[in-house]
Amino acid sequence: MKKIAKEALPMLYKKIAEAKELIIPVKVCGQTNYKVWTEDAEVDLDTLKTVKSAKDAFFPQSETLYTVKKEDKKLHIEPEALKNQEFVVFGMKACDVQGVAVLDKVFLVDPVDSFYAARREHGIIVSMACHEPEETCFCKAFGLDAAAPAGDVVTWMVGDELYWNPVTKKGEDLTAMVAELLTDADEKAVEAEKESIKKIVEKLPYSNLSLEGWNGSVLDEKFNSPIWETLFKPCLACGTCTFVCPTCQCYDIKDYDTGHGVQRYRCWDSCMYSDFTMMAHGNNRNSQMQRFRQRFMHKLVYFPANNDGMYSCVGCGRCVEKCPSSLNIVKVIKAFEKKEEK
Amino acid sequence: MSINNNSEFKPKIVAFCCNWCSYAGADLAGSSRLTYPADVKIIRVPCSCRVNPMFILRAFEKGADGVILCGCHPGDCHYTSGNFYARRRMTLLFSMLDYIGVENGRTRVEWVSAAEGVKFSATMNSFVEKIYSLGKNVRLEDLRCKN
Amino acid sequence: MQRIGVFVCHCGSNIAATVDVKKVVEMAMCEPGVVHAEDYPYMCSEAGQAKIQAAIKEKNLGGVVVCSCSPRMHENTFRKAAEKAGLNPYMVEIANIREHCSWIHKNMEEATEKAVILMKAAVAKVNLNTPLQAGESRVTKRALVIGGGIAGIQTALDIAEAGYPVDIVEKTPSIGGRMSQLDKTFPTLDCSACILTPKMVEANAHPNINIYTYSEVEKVSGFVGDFTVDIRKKARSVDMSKCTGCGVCQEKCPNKKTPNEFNRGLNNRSAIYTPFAQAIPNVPVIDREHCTKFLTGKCGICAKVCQAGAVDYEQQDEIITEKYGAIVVATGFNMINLDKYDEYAYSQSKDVITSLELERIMNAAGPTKGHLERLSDGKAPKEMVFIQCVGSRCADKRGKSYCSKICCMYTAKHAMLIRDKYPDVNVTVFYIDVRTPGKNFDEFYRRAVEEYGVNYIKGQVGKVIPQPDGKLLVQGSDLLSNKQILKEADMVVLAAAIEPEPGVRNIATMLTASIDTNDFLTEAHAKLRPVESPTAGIFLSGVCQGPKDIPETVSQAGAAAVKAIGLLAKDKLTTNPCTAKADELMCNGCSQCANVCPYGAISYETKLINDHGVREDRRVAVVNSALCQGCGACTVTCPSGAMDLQGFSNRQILAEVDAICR
Amino acid sequence: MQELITRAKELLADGTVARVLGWKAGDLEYNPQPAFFTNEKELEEFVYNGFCGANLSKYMIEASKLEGKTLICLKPCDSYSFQQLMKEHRIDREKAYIIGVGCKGKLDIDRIKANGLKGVTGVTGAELTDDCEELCVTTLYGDKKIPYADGMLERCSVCKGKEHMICDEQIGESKDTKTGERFAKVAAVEEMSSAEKFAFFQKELSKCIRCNACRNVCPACSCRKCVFDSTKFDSAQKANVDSFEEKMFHIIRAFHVAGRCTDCGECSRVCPQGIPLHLFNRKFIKDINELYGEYQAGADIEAKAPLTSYVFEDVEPSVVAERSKS
Repeated sequence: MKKIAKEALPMLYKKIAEAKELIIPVKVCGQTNYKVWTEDAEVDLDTLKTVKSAKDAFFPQSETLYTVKKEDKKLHIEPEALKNQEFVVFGMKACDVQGVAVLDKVFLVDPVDSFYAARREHGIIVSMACHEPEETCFCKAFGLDAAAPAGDVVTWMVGDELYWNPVTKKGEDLTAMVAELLTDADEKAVEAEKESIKKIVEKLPYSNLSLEGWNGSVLDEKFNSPIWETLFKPCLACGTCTFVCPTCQCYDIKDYDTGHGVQRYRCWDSCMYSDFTMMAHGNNRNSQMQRFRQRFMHKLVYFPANNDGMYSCVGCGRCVEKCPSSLNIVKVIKAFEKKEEK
Repeated sequence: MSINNNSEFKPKIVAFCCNWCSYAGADLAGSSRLTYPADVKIIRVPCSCRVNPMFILRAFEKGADGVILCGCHPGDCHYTSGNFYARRRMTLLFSMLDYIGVENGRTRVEWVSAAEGVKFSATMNSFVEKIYSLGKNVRLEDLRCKN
Repeated sequence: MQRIGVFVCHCGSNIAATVDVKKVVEMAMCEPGVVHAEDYPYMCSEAGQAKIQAAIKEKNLGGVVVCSCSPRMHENTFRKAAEKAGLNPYMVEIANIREHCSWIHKNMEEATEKAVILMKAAVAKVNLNTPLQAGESRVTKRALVIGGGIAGIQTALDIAEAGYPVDIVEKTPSIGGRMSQLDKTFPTLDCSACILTPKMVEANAHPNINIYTYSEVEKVSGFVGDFTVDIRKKARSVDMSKCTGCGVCQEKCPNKKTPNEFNRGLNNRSAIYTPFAQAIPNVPVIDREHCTKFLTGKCGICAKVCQAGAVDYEQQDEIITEKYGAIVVATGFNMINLDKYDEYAYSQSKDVITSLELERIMNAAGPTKGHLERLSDGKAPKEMVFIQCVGSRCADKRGKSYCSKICCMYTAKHAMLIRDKYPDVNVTVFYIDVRTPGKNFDEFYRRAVEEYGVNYIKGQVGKVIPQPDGKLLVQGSDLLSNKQILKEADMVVLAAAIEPEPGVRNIATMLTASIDTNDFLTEAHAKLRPVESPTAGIFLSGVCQGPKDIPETVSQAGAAAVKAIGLLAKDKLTTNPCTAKADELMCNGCSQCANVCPYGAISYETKLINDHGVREDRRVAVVNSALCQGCGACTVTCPSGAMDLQGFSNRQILAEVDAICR
Repeated sequence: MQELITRAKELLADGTVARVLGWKAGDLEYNPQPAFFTNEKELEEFVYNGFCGANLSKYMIEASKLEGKTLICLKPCDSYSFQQLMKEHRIDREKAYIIGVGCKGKLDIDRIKANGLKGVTGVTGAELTDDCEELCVTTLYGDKKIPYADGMLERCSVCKGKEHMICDEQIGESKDTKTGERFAKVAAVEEMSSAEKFAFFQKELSKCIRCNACRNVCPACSCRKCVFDSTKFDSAQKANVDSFEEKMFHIIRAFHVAGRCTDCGECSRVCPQGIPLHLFNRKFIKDINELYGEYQAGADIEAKAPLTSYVFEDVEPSVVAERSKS
């Protein structure tokens, strides 16, 4: 266990950034999101939840796949280079780290997504325990420990000190690189912090959310439930929930006409959108109820059915905070719970 | 008219001209051999009211440095009132562009009749001159168009 | 993607001298979709068109781009050529590389680069063109002539003779126009009234002609072949069906203090009046602004003296709505206001007059019964000075930039007539140039100088100063001898510029006919379509199009009539297929498009829509393509883009934008 | 609130309406959601308090297609949107029974949290029957009292007024919440230099994640197919690219609703990134007011909309350069 004074953190950022790209929560116009660190960036580790998750670091919202350039009648295809430099994502919470684990199940299985794989290979996760969990958090329901996230390096902010614990080879290497800024520390303070976090987690309103009845075997029953018909009604069909979600992984591939060629890029798509998976014949899910159902069925039924019971929700609670209509996965789970009680 | 051409900057300028007045005015400028810089490219539309703000923004997105819309003089619209709608739309659009920090000289509306070849040429000369003074449009161009 | 052919015209050297046409061809072959490109010296020639047709057939072209002159010149030529080869005519686009390129740029490299871009834009557009079918609309076989001067009368007579009904709308109480005010006409010196009145009578008597005098066009809607016009028949206060034209009312009218418009205000008339003796119709009008009965409620003498009981103080304006297939504008001209030319003392001295006033003075029915005399003291003048180009050919904003065209000749006429009738009067004419291009015109002018001894001085007059003794001191210069000239005159006649009748602007707006900066109506083509407005179905007759004299006016009036007859002879017209169209699946039914449509072409229907399997009743916009003129106002108002304009679709214009900004 | 529920039950019972469109209590104090209620039992969950900011008028588009009337609860500001939608034939007045509900200002949980509050588990003082002067916020990390106005949505501080433009009956009292000038921020931006303006919007819009929440919540954005989703216009957009595309989306969106936007403020309320999107709409409203005369969309169903009308004497577009401070 190492530690560094909170006030020395800027030096740490700078040190890391000298060698690697550093992606860290940065506040811009009042909102905190993961961004590439620059000297003048307003780093914000106090905000528990960034608006968007850290997903962008590994699976950016938009990325170019290749570029076609036109010269006379000839076309030249230039593939986009894969990530080949190491980078550090600093401050990821337990839920976001788990979000990456969910994405791995999608993008690292055959056929492997080379863009994602390259980022995973070169990405170093410096995670951070949740000092003050919030009322919208429910990671406990998915078996996560907000006090002890996974990652290459795990950190805890305790008082004026950041405690630093490398847990993987990547983490060790990073630690060695910044060793001069770190001092040795015992685990006492961290243990106390963990206890304190756990106590708060117990008090969270959603901590006891039960996922009973949600697994791969209930497909037909859940799919055909009449509850969806009323549940979806307030849904505006925007993509907020999907875009702030650490695990949503659907994307669309589009071409941008640059005037002298085409940039083929992919960008996040949302199953809430009316043109999601639009086919020549129209849409295979042509009502908002169907689209709404799809999102939750995928997170809580289809995904676990195909991934040894792993849910593709990590309980970060961003959708709880951000849905314009105050709909969210918790309400969906509770609605079924209530119905089943009856 | 001479334009200070010492820089490499060759502006891209889109001129939307209504078929009945301004396009004919441009034709008259041509047949009268009234020159204006080749940077101006004309797109023929039936009426100034056909010009969607989207077209103008798209031009900027794709790298235009200036966009000018020419139509019949107010009251002389071939379709009676098209240019009145265009006038309100463009006023609001230009105001918005100014508001978000686009230099207001990059957009212009001029009324040019079929008989005003001289005015057409003079308008284009002065507009191009203005665009040269403003330089490259860097605030609206889509960065992807640069590669 | 279409299979596109690109055809680059040299236009002799008009294009080829500044644009490297081979380069354009070469670059065209690199554009997506282009399977054929060639150049030719004259694409519009039969051989050129044959090349296009051959390529369409051989290469199975789906789209054609012609890089040539303005589409306003030859778009139709190439469309027809393509159609003959089996291609839909609306699959042809023109890149204007002449008027918009070769003629305005001098640098070959620059012009070529621009021509290539214009070609690319046209290729990008044609790629998105869709075949369009022109519709048909019916033709109302009736013409309207606005203006009852010699131009309007001649046009109406010619149309009527061809067998079509014609209505003349004249805003004054009588037809006849300016020509009725003239005394003699050049270059034959025959009496204006003697040649005009038979025409007036003929028009009045013609079974196909219907004359609305003291009437104005109030509203015009519709389009070529099917105009609907509201005509306001102003209250004459005299029942036309009862009046016998005896004239007693005018004699007895106690109010004779109203300036007589017909005599240019040089004398007065009664409040109930016919403008002149030969007026048609010979039915007086009560000038309500000056009539004692209308001003004070007392009087009513005219009603009392009218044997026929025709005077009707209660008469109201009447709106007549009529449908027409063609409209001819023959609104004529007026003299400019001389307020800005006070150096000539027009407002200061009664003896400074305009040429038109002189016409009235010389006329036997005029204010002086045809005697040439000074209006200030009634004395016969000895020295007369004519000043030319008052407000014409003016470089500054004060006057008109154009030549009024008729002044040189009428001044020669006046000079000659005066010298002929009053040999003791000296006549001096100050001129900038004497312009006499016309049959027997120069001969006429030379007679004035040589036979009648009119003194022509090349030079402008700076000032006319009224003297205490009533004479006028004319300060001028003789440019040929480079001398200042001071001349005492008894009368000064100003050849004031003519300008279009002020009401024409309003009429042009109603007709959606374009108008130039001087308020002359614009012709469809300055050389090739001089009597047609760019607005289909509107024709131009007389001075409303530009200054002209009587013979020219009459010939143009006939030409306009022929064009109108050509239109009326058709039973049906093909309509412009470039009309708006709403996509029912996207339409919100919000009515915004209908709110901006100038033609009322958009209506709403509730329809059962199948939107990818979702069936529901929706309110959707429906465009009546016969009414739609294709302006596109609706397309921009429609936020979803459900409303689009065929031939100028959103995607087509965006493709052009993209191609230009590339 | 009880009065509302009682009245809703009555209207359901006597068959006047087939359903009620209102707000349903959430599982947290501050997250009630828009909901349809079809029976007395469901109405037990009906709620109306300071957190019911959502404008329900857009839901009436779908409700207009249903059998029978829908009782819709409209706050004063929502009634403008309702009337504008009526004007555009998007909703059927005959299918709605409108209860105009009182309003004492609506709350924004993010603004409440911005008072240094984390882990909010309860908020009291936001009932319509409260005086709405002070909020008691309970959190996992201690309790705090804050002035009601410090938790309010920006739009309520520049409220258009508490009068309902349209309704069948009214329930509940309102309280004036206007403290600021509606166009103050727009005017402040107008004062900036061109470069400052650009930097300001560039920074704000760089946060945009193209979630379309602003568009989808907007009652004026009621297109069946948005031009930005449509393949027909060649303008479909999805990517969040940190360049012009974002601006294009927001400018065009604002332009499409210009003269129709009632300034209900929903776009700014729902933006997950807290972008002050109302600054676009208000700019157009301010310009329209200044150039073409005062116009409030949704206030008068007969009034001619500024972008579908004109007068001959309208200012020329060159007025923009003349007025510009930059």
